[in-house]
Amino acid sequence: MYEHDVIVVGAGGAGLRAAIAAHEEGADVAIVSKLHPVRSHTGAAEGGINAALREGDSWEDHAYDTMKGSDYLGDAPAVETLCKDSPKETIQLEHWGMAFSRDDDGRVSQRPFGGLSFPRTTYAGAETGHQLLHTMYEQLVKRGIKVYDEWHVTRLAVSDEDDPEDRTCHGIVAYDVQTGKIEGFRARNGVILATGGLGQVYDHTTNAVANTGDGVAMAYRAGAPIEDMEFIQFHPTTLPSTGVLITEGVRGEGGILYNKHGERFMFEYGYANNLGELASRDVVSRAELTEVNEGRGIEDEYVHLDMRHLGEERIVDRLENIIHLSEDFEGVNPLEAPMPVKPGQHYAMGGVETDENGETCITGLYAAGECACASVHGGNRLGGNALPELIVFGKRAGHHAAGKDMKDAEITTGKVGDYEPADVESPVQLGEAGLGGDAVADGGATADLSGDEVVQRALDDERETIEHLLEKEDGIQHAEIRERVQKSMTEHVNVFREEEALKDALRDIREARELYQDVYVADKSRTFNTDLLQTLETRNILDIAESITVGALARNEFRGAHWRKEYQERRDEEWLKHTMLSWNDGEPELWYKPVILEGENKTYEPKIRSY
Amino acid sequence: MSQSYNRGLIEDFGRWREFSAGMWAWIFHKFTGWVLVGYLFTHIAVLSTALSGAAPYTNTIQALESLLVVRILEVGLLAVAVFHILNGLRLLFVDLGVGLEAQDKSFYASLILTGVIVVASVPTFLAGVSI
Amino acid sequence: MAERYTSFEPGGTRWLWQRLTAAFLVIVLAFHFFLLHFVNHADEVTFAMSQARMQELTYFSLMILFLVTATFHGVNGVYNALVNQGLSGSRKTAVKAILGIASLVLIVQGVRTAIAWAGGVPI
Amino acid sequence: MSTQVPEQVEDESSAESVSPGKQKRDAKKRERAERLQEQREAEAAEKARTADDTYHLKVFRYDPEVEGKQEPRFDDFYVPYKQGMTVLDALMWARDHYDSSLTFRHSCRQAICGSDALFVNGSQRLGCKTQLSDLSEPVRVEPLPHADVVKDLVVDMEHFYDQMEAVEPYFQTNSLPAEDEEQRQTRENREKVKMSTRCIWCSACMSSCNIAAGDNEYLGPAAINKAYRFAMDEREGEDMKQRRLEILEQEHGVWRCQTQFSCTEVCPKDIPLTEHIQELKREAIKNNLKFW
Ligand SMILES: Cc1cc2nc3c(=O)[nH]c(=O)nc-3n(C[C@H](O)[C@H](O)[C@H](O)COP(=O)(O)OP(=O)(O)OC[C@H]3O[C@@H](n4cnc5c(N)ncnc54)[C@H](O)[C@@H]3O)c2cc1C
Ligand code: HEM
Ligand code: SF4
Ligand code: F3S
Ligand code: FES
Repeated sequence: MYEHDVIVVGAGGAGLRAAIAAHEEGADVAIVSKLHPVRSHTGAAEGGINAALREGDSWEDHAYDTMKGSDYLGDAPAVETLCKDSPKETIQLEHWGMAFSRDDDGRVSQRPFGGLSFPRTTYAGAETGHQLLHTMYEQLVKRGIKVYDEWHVTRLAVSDEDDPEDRTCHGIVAYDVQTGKIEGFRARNGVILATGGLGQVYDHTTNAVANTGDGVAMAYRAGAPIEDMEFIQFHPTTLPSTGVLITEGVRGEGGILYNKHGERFMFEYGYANNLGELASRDVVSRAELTEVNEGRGIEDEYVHLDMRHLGEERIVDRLENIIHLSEDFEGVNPLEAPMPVKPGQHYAMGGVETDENGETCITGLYAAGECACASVHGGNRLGGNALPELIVFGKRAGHHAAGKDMKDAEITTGKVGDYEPADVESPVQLGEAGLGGDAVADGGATADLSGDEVVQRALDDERETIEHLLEKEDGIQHAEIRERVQKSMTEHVNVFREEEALKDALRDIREARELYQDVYVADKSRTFNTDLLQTLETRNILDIAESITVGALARNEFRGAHWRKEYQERRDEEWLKHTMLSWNDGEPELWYKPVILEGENKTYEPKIRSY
Repeated sequence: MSQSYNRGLIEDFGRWREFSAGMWAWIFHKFTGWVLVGYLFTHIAVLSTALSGAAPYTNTIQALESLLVVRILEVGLLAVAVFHILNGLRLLFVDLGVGLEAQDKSFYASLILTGVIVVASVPTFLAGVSI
Repeated sequence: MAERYTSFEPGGTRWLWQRLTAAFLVIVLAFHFFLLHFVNHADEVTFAMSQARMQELTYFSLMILFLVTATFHGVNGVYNALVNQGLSGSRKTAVKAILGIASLVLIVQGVRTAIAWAGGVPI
Repeated sequence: MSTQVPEQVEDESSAESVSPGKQKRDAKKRERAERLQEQREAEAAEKARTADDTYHLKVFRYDPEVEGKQEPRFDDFYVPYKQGMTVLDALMWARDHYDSSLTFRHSCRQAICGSDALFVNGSQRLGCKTQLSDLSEPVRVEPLPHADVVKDLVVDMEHFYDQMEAVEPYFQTNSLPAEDEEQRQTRENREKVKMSTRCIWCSACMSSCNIAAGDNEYLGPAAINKAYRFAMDEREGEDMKQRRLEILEQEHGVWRCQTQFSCTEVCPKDIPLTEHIQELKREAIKNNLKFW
């Protein structure tokens, strides 16, 4: 068993920042990550980091924009923390040498971004995430922080008191990818989850193959509630074969969307008579899908984004990287032909419920980054608000876990205060099929076990699960199950959501869960067994897919990225509340908690979201 | 750590088919360099027959120079030297950071130019040889 | 983390000399070739002709310098190539010594020949 | 399909000692699962056969633990082609439809994580950034040369990481402004280091360099480029540059580079590696000349 004060799971922007912060506080910290840190998906972020750095801008404005963008589902204390801390954290990155783009006077450059009232998106070319990730990894190397690289975390070691609020997280169990060794990691102070996105729930996503929502699923199964899972952001212009993102900049510069008949559908069919291609992400995504559904899509799958009329000179000058992206990943030269594009999953607003210090309701369990829901993004994330979330809340979680004295959080976690129990009308049984209680050790109180014993117990259980998977000689392979879920989610729980389709999705997920009972791993090798790891990930995908769908079915309104056919408007009287889901030993339980709109100095009154 | 498979030394030079211009240039430059040092030593050895007087020297030289093999070897030496010089110039420019984008073209140019110079010099080099 | 490399050994000096001698050699070698193969044809070379040239101080010193630079350039090149192929430790020291001696012998022999030609150092 | 090793026939699993009811249910479930699996493989084969265009891949296989794979071999996969398909897509398709034990690193699918540098038809490339249509068949896919193979296409990256981390790859400055104020940097200077900051640690360059292959201690183009990124950053200051040049000048540093250019040719991020190395050599010389 390995032992450290603080264990950070995941080495993307959030994980690295948390580790550095814990180290600053003098904790013995280690990172356990299934990918080498520089391989994390934070590297893919292009746009920038929102931070109110300049005269004429203020954190209050940033907070206002964020609240409005969230469609009033963000919690003000978290939003204000984000906006207040972001400038300092962004400058911190600069002091660590991050290669930001520069203005003539040598200051870091900022640019305008959708939904922002001030150009406050601080950027480094079209590779802000890459620069951020590498800069922070460099700081990690400088500090000599231990990284268990290519160790796949499979389970949290949490005690099993009845109420999640009474539980404590003592460590994790991880699988060494290179050697096939399964080991326990004891965390004396705390475990910080920073496992990133969950895009692999869909078959078409801008997320990496490693973004399988592991952290969210593990925390969920350990009893931590998950929040607002139905809010998934779809990006309207991604390349069909890979999901690679084509920046909004193309439309910003004047790129035009066409359907099969060469019609400029945004206008022709009245999706956005004023803004056309420049309407917000969700509007454009829905328009594209309507075209395809009504038979006007190309190859029944995508539409065309054409920028040839801008002229080669202008394209090369402003959008050069798009030429490479389209050629390398789609085989289409955008100077000669229109680019095929379609909507793709992009970001998960929901995640593990935390307060503004990154803590969950389970003592010693923290979450930060995309896997967490503090919540700053509410119903819809503004471009450029995820990266500051990583550095702001990553740092806070790191400090808190390392024992730094912090102000008590205003956001509550777990079922305390005025929560509202609820039910969802599911056509099938939800939750685990057969496997039974899992995150929490089976059959009996570990409540009076020592921390070491809890970890040992989780380790033994996990060894058994993995041995079982490897010993099994036949059955079904995970790829089949995963593909079914991904397809169903893309078909039924996409930008269009209607009751029957959502129920179909639940049925499909149930069926997949049952199939999963028979999953086996064909590759019996202990060395770099990606077959086994993906099989484990697929289980997380099942739990996450279900939580998204349950949330979507329950929330009968249109808010932020969540659109319901039956209720095409925001319904504030009923729905100014977060969708919460607790695992409850294999049986999902739905409940709600109110949104906090009262900020430090003012209350954010819901207004119509129009730009 | 788990076992791992080392593909061994074949890896190092067994992939010559896949070498790029720069690698060939490196190999040729090495080869020609070594030939030139080799020649330098032999050359001085031959020339030092002069230490034993004028006659032995003139005899040795003329005996050698009248042999066709020697003449052919000399043409070879010329080729080697010319390539080494041209590619050496290419390398000097590379070291100065000049024309890096055209490094492959300049290598091909060195090769071609070497060929041309050598062919053009053959008559001179073979002049007066007795077969 | 890997051990930090601390042994500070400026490999730059020899690198620089390799370039400088190369630049010098381009000129002298071209001259040498031209003179001995194109102006005077190889089969016409005689001791007397060489003697005549060698008695010129400029030519004599140029040839000595030529010899020294070529030797340095060639031998240093060989040494570098070997080191790049992973020569190290005591074998490296041995090779260094052998190459050093060989160069010395070469230069001494070359100078002796030149002096023999010129019939003494030309003044 | 000719994708599997012929001798890989699975044994029937022995019956377990569980209740007859469960056994029956299990058997049924298994049957269904098997049916699905077979169906899937048949469908895949059918797809490959009937597709207008299939690509033939020859993929290097090795696993130290699996009999039949201990001796490295090449497996053939036939993958139905779709417009825009990359080498990585083809590998994933082959893995998901023919042989789930086919192993390779990959994550972002957009040339930014640097996991999937492979040796494709004789040169180092990112699988995700290489269109099948640009390659001639059969497409030969091997793990990166000059590295130990862990399994199939996965190589041991430890040595590469060690080299990267040996050059003090972190910003060091002694003139930091106040906490809420950034350090200034000119546009020109940022432009100068820009390309060098693009490295994604894929190790393609290191794998392509003959010198690095011959000398294990050679820092290699990527690490030198990393050092360049800091040495040329004006925010770091003169004394730090001095220190960086000292690191680069050591025996296995910049002088090892023989300007073979293959690193520059294979770099998927188009970093002018040779140029950077050469510039550092000149900087080092200048630096030494000062003391004469
Ligand atoms: C194409 C794209 C462009 C974007 N552009 C922007 C932008 O311009 N501005 C902006 O603000 N945001 C942007 N975002 C969003 C933002 O980049 C992400 O939300 C953010 O990077 C997530 O960071 P993270 O640290 O939470 O997770 P990641 O960077 O995804 O890191 C997750 C880490 O967890 C590890 N991990 C996962 N599961 C396990 C496990 N089971 N065991 C061990 N380790 C595990 C992984 O190895 C990895 O190291 C973009 C996102 C995408 C996809
Ligand atoms: C006439 C002009 C010449 C030029 C421009 C020239 C140029 C160069 C250069 C630049 C190098 C360094 C290559 C490197 O380190 O990457 C080199 C190497 C070398 N040169 Fe020359 N050279 C010339 C003549 C000679 C002569 C006359 C000899 C023979 C004595 C010679 C023998 C060598 C050798 C042995 C090497 C080392 C090759 C290796 O790397 O293995 N060169 N030359
Ligand atoms: S320099 Fe280029 S080839 Fe080398 S590791 Fe970096 S990105 Fe890869
Ligand atoms: S391939 Fe190697 S020799 Fe130098 S130019 Fe690149 S490092
Ligand atoms: S998969 Fe990330 S670089 Fe290719």
